Amino acid sequence: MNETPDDASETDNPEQAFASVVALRLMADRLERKAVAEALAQGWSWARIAQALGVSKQAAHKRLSSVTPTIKT
Amino acid sequence: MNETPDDASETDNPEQAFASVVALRLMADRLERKAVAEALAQGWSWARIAQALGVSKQAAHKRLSSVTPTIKT
Amino acid sequence: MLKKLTQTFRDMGTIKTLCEAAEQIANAEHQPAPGAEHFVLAALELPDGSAARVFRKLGISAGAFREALRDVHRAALMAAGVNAEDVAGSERDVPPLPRPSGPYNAAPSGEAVLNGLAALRKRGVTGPLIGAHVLEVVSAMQHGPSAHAFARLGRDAPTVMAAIQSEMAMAA
Amino acid sequence: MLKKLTQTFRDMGTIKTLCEAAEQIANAEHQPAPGAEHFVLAALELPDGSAARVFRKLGISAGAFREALRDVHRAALMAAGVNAEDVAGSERDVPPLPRPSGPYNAAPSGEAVLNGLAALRKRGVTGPLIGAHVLEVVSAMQHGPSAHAFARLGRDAPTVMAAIQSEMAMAA
Repeated sequence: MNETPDDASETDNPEQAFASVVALRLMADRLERKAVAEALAQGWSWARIAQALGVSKQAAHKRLSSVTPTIKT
Repeated sequence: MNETPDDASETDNPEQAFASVVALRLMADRLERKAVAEALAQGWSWARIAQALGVSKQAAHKRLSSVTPTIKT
Repeated sequence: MLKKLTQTFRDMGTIKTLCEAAEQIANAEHQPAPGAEHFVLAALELPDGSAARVFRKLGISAGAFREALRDVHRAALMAAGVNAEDVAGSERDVPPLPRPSGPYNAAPSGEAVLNGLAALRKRGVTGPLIGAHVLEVVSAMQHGPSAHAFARLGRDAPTVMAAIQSEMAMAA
Repeated sequence: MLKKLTQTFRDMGTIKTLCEAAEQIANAEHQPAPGAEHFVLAALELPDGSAARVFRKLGISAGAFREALRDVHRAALMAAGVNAEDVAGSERDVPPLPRPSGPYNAAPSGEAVLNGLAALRKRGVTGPLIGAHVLEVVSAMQHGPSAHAFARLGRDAPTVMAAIQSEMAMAA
């Protein structure tokens, strides 16, 4: 009884719309890790990173402290 | 000492990249509320909504139960 | 002591007005908790009028700042590769957030504003809390939507700070 | 009693293998907690071989399913208006997640898989836990990436369920 995800316009198809929401959040998570790596490589502090993300310094550090600076090639 | 947000390529500009992350999350939040309104109008249960969003039923209900079904015009 | 208490009471009223306005403004943008930028817009509505005077000095309006915030959001989505049509579509017909209930909840940048206002007192700032203080605290933030919105309106941080200092000097 | 205990012990080993593999697969996709779709991919690697046999019956490979999951993600972003170049860019050079530590943490859909496996026992399913059980639980989920990936590969839910039932009948 699955509906196929691509058979209706975006607004009328909750199935597709929910999939987009999930995908946008995953994309944001990935871009966030990439941006943190670049920011650290440019010498940003965690306080700056947190401010740019609109989160607390604790939240930023807890979620993202495993990211290491991008190595320039 | 603010950097202007638009003066470098996306990958090299953490300022712009972080702004995109924040904006994508807000966009996802908005699309989510729209999708829930449409899903409820189509008779979806909260269990289905939660499954489509990949969250627990409790989390979906807590965050989104204020949404009312889209009224068809 | 009485004076200090009165001061605190008066500030409490201002803080309450500020926080509630910021929350309403954030909610209207589908954000459950107000950030620093919503406190800026709320400060512009405070009856003391100081924040509004700073904006007049800068030659910008509350409406222009609000629109610049939206433009910043849209530009950030487009920088991530989202096309303009879907950016616009994402803002249309969004079901409203519920009326706030329970304890007051600001976003982290909004909390930073409230902490910054408290810190002004510790730094010896006297007199009642005014809207310009909110602008002072927010303009010290290097990142976030407010900095981007001011930049988008062509007002860099030193320019904004100078206008705030000028208003403060007049008020003192 | 001894038999039941042994059964439980054997299942614990299988569950541990399954959970750790699902976590590794999720992490490789930059997702900290495994969802149902990562349990499917993990089930395909279980030594009992039953999930892999179901896939062979369906005429699809683990690699094709994995690629279909990625396609589903990309199509969902493009449906939201993100252009293909930025979709692809978002997947490149993402810093890896840290090695998991602390208590095991599945995403809600992954938890639903584990609960579904426990529920099989209550429904009287006997014998050791096998990969096909994981497919059975996940294929009963109407929504989520796995349903979309199967649909994308042209295998609708009844077809998937029939292949699982056929494998179960052979195993019994």
